[in-house]
Amino acid sequence: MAKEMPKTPLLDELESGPWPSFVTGLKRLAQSEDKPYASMMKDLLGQLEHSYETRKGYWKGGTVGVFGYGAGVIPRFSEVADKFPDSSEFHTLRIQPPAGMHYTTDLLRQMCDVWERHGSGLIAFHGQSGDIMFQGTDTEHVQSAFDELNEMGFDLGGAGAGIRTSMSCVGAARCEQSCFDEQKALRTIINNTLDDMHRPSLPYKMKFKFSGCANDCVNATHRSDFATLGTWRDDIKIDQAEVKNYVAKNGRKWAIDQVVTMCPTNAVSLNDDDTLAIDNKSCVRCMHCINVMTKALSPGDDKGITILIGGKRTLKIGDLMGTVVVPFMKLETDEDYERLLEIATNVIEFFAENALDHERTGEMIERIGLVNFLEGVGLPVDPNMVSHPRANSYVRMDGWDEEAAKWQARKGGAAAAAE
Amino acid sequence: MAKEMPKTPLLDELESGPWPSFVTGLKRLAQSEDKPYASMMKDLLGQLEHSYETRKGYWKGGTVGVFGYGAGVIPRFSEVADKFPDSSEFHTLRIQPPAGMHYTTDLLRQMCDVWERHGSGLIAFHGQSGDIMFQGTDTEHVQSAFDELNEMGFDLGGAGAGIRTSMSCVGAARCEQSCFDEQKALRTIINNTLDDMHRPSLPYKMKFKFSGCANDCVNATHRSDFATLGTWRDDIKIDQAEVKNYVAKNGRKWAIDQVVTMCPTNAVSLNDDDTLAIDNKSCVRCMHCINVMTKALSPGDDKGITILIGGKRTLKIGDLMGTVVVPFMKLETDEDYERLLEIATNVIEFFAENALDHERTGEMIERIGLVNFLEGVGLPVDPNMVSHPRANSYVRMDGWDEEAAKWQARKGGAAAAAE
Amino acid sequence: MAELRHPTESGAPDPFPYMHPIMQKNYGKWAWHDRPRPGVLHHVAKSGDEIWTIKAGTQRQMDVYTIRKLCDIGDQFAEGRVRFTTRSNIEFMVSSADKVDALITKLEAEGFPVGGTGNSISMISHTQGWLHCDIPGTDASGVVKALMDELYHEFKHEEMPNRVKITTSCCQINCGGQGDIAINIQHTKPPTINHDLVANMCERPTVVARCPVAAIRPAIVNGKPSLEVDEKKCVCCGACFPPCPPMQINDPEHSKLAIWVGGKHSSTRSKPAFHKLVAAGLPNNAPRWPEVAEVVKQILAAYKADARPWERMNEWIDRIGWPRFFELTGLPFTKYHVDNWRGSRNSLNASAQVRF
Amino acid sequence: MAELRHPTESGAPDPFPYMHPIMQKNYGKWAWHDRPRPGVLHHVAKSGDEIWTIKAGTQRQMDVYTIRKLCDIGDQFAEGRVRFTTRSNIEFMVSSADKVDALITKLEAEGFPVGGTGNSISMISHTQGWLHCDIPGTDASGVVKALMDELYHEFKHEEMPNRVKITTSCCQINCGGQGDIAINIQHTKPPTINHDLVANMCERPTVVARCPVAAIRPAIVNGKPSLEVDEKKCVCCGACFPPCPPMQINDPEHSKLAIWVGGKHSSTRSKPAFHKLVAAGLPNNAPRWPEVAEVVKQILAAYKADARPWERMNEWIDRIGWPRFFELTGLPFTKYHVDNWRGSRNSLNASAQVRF
Ligand code: SRM
Ligand code: SRM
Ligand code: SRM
Ligand code: SRM
Ligand code: SF4
Ligand code: SF4
Ligand code: SF4
Ligand code: SF4
Ligand code: SF4
Ligand code: SF4
Ligand code: SF4
Ligand code: SF4
Repeated sequence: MAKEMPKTPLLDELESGPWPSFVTGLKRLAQSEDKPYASMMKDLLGQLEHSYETRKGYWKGGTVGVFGYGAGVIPRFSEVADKFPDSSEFHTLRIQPPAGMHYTTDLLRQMCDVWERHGSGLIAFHGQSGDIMFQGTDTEHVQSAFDELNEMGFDLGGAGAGIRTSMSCVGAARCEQSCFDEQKALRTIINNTLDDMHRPSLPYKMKFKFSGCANDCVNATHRSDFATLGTWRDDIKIDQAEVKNYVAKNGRKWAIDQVVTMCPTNAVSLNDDDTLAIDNKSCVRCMHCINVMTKALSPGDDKGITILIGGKRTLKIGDLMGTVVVPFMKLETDEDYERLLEIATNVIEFFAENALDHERTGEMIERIGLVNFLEGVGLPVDPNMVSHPRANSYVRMDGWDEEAAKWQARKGGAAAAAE
Repeated sequence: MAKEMPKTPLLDELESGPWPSFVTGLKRLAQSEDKPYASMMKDLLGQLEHSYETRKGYWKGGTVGVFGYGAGVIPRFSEVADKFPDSSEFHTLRIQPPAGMHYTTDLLRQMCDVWERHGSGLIAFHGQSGDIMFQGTDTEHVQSAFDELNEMGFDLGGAGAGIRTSMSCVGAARCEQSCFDEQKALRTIINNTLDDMHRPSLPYKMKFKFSGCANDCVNATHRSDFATLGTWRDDIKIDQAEVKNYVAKNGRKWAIDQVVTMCPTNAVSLNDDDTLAIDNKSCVRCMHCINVMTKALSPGDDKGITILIGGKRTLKIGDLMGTVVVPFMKLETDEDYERLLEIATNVIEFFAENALDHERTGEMIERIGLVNFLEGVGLPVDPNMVSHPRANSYVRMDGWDEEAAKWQARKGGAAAAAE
Repeated sequence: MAELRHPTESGAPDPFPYMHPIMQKNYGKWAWHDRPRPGVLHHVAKSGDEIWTIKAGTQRQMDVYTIRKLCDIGDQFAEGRVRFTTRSNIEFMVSSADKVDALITKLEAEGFPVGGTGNSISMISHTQGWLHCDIPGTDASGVVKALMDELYHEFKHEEMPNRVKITTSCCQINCGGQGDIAINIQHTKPPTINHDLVANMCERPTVVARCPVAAIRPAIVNGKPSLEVDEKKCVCCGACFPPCPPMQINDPEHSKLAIWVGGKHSSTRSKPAFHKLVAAGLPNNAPRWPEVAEVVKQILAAYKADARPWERMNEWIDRIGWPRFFELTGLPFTKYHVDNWRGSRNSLNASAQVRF
Repeated sequence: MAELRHPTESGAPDPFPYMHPIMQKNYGKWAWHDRPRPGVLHHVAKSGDEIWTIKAGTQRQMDVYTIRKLCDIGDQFAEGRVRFTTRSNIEFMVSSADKVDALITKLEAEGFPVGGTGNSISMISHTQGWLHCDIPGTDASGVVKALMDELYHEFKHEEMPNRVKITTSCCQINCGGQGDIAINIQHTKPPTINHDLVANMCERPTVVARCPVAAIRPAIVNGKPSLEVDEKKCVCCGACFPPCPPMQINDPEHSKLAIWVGGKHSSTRSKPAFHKLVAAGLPNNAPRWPEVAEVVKQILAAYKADARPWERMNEWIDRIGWPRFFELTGLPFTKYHVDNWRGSRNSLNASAQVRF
């Protein structure tokens, strides 16, 4: 006869209230007596209730993987298997989603079927790094689950000291603010560096994220080592007729309070005829005015990307935002994409060779200095990389003239190039 | 017969041009054949020309002082005395001016007479720390010059590892922005800590500066260890009739561009009837709007001071601005001034006991942390001391409840106090 | 056992096969969008094509039954294509306006709140907690469920000054990242070391190297090689725990919750910002963490009442100032708020600009 | 020799005996002020009393003849009371408007430029240099005289967007302090050590301790205790020179001049700011430093043409951005502009906000 449901008085309190309850979901799985995972989920509920009682976690790591891969599975062994034997193993497969996280209901159903056959029936869309997380199975089924998913065209994501699963915003698929082909950029870099994801041997984890504009809908600036964000070089496009409609509809005060005074660089002003004037030289492409007047304003035509390096969470020197290393580059032709991949691989190599153990790119740059990094990966300095030049004189500058000449040469070149 | 004038072809080039020429002045002194300093100034010109030729300085320090004092004289001995024997010694007396730098022509003439009898006839009004610098005399006349000046009611200023000569802005004497009695505050602190100026034995120099408002006309924030700046707690005073006059005279655009949008916290807005509305809760007492509309706006009535600690120049960790340690205190009654002196002496003592050799207050605070400093001198923490709370979790907070209670108690107290 | 299958290292899949046809057709050619109502986006392409997106909340960790239910809804009321957002909300795309209402009614009927768009409070980005992680001080999904129950109205309405992004994390590592409001574990006592296990379980040099304040020293404890912690230095961050589980940092009593505000990722208007400590010492009170919910609601109420349109949490506070923030929220300001970590100089008020 | 006199340690003198009577009477009771013309301030007291202040430039280091001349002018054309300002300008105070013009005419006739008020370029705050200091890399008074000759018009007129505060310093210690424009010595080669003198002249531990980058090691050089410098580490700051003159840092060739912009002390509008490096490698070209004057004028021209009223140098640049600053001034941007000193992280552009 079927194993008993554990008593979960504390978890039960999480079934009340309007928000969808994961506890109810876990119980449904635990009560699917006809399914292989029912008893595993009963014990999982038991262990979770035990955690709620004692306010402690009871999982420990280990080594579990699939053939040919050094990462992508998060192994979990229970420290209280004696009490909850059927969930003594509860490993997670990290699977990379279609870039932009698009699904057909059909695909989702197939994934459910796979995970009912080989796992717990518990799936998370998505982890904070963007993986589909198939949560809960034993060592044996890790391989069989993967095989089926892999047959469907899906691959393991990242874990450990390697390249991680990446994210790109919905972007070009459904957003007028998109300044480049996010999913293509993601797949260009990630799918050409899979060896560093599947057989991790970098000093520490490395993340790539892709947002189509400065709104940064995938948190690339802070949450990735290599952030690619969309921007543009020419002027913001203005449909003055639509501007007038906005002002007519919402009033001048609205326009002043919500657009003009909100511009970080005072670059927007409202003309007396209710049209907008934008000082594009001062504009920092922050997106605000465009966000407010979606119908009247839009990014320019000369679109491209800005690359930031070094974003990460807090270990061990405190949080870091990425900082600009490529203020602008076009991303249209095949050559452009090759160049992007080249920059990415240069950064990965430099990171592999120069970072200390368990040091992220941001910490490495903090330690060696931005200029050494730039020279290492072959990128030229630019004032867009700093919020201000140095405020201290502690620097040896006997190479001043040579460096000044480089700048003049580049400017001359740029002037020439810009036909 | 009189010593010859040195050839000074390079210095001569500094006699052309419209700005008053110090070279012409030096020559006048060198040519005052009837004066004791003529030959000294001839050689001084010679040495200076020599510096211009070789682009090197030729003075070295030493120890020269006046009876009873350990500082206040900057001794200078020439390294090229063989070439220029008569200016082999060229010491400077630092003399404290009347607070606010007020003079009668009569006083200035007396000072000139003294310095013709005992020195070079060269006087600087003033040094960057605010001293009158009597520049150029020999060891013997340092004492006699001091004696005469001291008889006139003047005293040596600071040098070395002690309290330095102080500065206060013109303030209350001629400025409507003044929020406290700058010269009284200066004299209260400086004249009660003279021992630390005249017989310096602190870890390093220590400077006090006093500005009557946030315009900071004596650069207190950056250029003093202990900066006292005027501010107010109540609302900015507005004469709306005068506001209207300004707007009538200069136009609304002027008011918006030069006042409203220039407020750092968006606290000013222009009403439709051409009067101003100020959100005093958001106002940071920056003075801008008041500076622009001197006739219409002025600081509130509930005036007082803000104290900042730690401003200094660049050695050896980089420039530091002072940071707020007392957001507001009244400075009216004798008790208020006693309290100010008490805070100053507490800071001096803490500095004396806790700073490393050649370490300024700002460097000390950087090393030990602001909170340890505050606790050491007995000042309570306040959110006005930070531009933002900590952004990292690297802190042990097991005393949270006690600290929270302190705050609540103080707030309760404050609420009670504010009748 | 059969011979091992060779994997196809296919990486990130091409999204086009799964993408809604209208989105495929107009890829990169969108003109503008608006929000007809909370939970609904309306995007118009340069071609004139239109698409409506209906967004609903999920529990993120979903059982197959829930997923299949969403699929049924997607097939009956939408067009068989969905997305999951950065914040684990589900999006249904439809090609005509008149499909919107029925879809919303169905979703709500099945218990999926429709909202999370524009200036609402969206789903809380969160982590693993007791359900799966090996180092959690608290749970993740439970905290989020409890909080979202409280914030339900704000998810379904767009009444905030701007988007509100909330995150929670079950240890100080903080996988949830920065947020307008972030709720994170904050340990208040140094780890207690299980000396018997260190020798076999931990690479001591690695652990020593992980400590941000160099508080860990190798030591011999009752004969065995182990570690010792300088409790004066230790900032109780827990960074030594992942590489060395015997350094027990989690404690039912002393692992508290702290609340941070003003984190921001976008470069919109203000530059990206890190969240700042505002409250700590809150009890890890499973299963519903009422004390945490209380503080979060206090902060949201002040922000909702006082901020101007488009001001994110950090921008609102920059304008009114921290003294006023603590006044409006009634939260205490303590010495712990004053940073003493490296570079803390930059967080001090180096000016005469003060607020009263 | 006579017995030594005992000093009266009187400290800072009471200013009232020297203060203009109208200022004494209305002390702390002023109502408002305006500027009738450049160089003239008009302050009105609450009592209705008025005072006019006429401000003129001096060479700061003055000979007694110059001082007496100013006194004569003060007696004949003013009321015998003067002030010297923070920037070594002299102020004459008069009690009626009709004394103003004659006083101005006389001052100009005697070669004292009237101006330095409001949004003009005031006197350059400067230091000692070759005239008196023991460690200068260049002169002070000479640099200032040469520059003020060039900026004469701007001193006498109020044509700048806001006050312009310029400073110069004759070594990297920089006694001149922060400025909208700061002109400082910047050494470009490590000190050359005169080993024979170190032993007798320098306390070696003190010198070693002064180095900000720990580049100095005690060493035995040809038998004598001396010091050696790690030239890889040395940032050529010259901090070791004051405590140890044998560490010759000053060099006619390699001690260059650097130019910094955007320093600000006031808390007015923007918070106080440090000046930032913009140009370096300029020759120490006595007696008139033309290359320095050139760059200073380039910067001032761009600021004058492009900044909005009341924008100080730093505020103007914050608005237009550094890329545009380098474009408008035509100055090169190099790797040296990118900070690598402690805390330099805070100077990097940690956002997607870029300018083109
Ligand atoms: C699963 C996930 C949370 C979630 O439920 O969504 C997660 C879970 C863990 N993270 Fe994370 N992190 C997850 C996204 C993040 C993010 C967010 C992001 O990627 O955008 C961050 C912040 C960004 C960053 O990379 O800094 C993040 C910062 C960390 C860190 C701190 C890294 C640092 O440099 O400060 C660690 C600790 C470490 O790496 O040593 C960490 C470590 C971990 C470990 C492996 C704990 C450990 O060391 O054993 C957790 C495994 C839990 C488990 O049992 O699965 N996790 N972690 C996320 C990954 C799911 C996925 O693959 O999609
Ligand atoms: C004379 C004066 C420049 C002038 O011509 O005006 C001056 C001259 C010297 N300063 Fe200064 N400083 C002078 C105001 C300043 C200021 C400005 C101020 O006080 O507002 C500063 C910046 C603020 C500060 O205190 O940081 C200043 C920061 C320094 C420093 C760097 C201190 C630091 O912590 O970074 C030094 C070096 C030292 O103290 O070791 C220094 C050292 C010196 C020495 C003593 C050089 C030395 O170590 O031998 C110079 C003596 C020159 C001489 O022959 O008289 N001087 N010095 C100023 C004092 C005149 C007076 O008493 O009124
Ligand atoms: C669907 C999603 C992207 C995706 O690929 O999944 C998305 C989609 C859009 N975002 Fe976003 N953002 C999404 C996550 C984010 C994030 C990241 C996050 O939530 O963790 C951010 C950065 C948050 C931060 O700064 O910490 C983000 C910052 C923005 C902003 C800038 C907000 C600001 O003022 O700072 C805009 C602009 C706006 O609000 O008009 C924006 C605007 C938009 C627009 C209006 C873009 C467009 O024209 O379509 C989209 C509709 C949003 C809506 O539902 O109202 N989106 N957006 C993400 C939905 C998350 C959710 O379900 O709540
Ligand atoms: C006389 C003097 C004070 C003294 O005790 O000697 C003084 C006097 C006044 N200052 Fe000042 N400031 C004086 C040095 C300063 C300094 C320090 C310095 O020059 O080294 C500063 C800080 C500079 C900085 O930020 O680096 C200073 C920053 C201000 C400001 C703020 C400017 C700003 O917008 O940042 C104001 C407000 C204004 O301009 O209306 C101000 C305003 C004034 C007013 C209008 C105050 C008043 O109502 O009387 C005075 C008339 C100034 C004029 O001549 O136009 N004063 N003022 C100083 C004259 C120096 C000179 O001869 O040029
Ligand atoms: S980041 Fe920009 S392009 Fe991408 S979804 Fe957000 S707003 Fe659209
Ligand atoms: S995009 Fe941002 S910076 Fe540019 S004009 Fe609009 S609001 Fe201003
Ligand atoms: S600091 Fe303020 S009070 Fe003092 S002189 Fe300047 S403006 Fe007047
Ligand atoms: S004083 Fe400054 S902060 Fe206050 S209202 Fe005026 S401009 Fe704004
Ligand atoms: S925040 Fe900490 S406990 Fe939670 S999932 Fe991430 S690593 Fe695990
Ligand atoms: S808890 Fe953090 S600070 Fe304490 S010993 Fe462990 S790593 Fe070091
Ligand atoms: S700046 Fe340097 S050289 Fe010039 S006076 Fe100051 S200490 Fe001497
Ligand atoms: S010049 Fe500066 S960096 Fe070089 S040795 Fe001397 S003190 Fe050190």
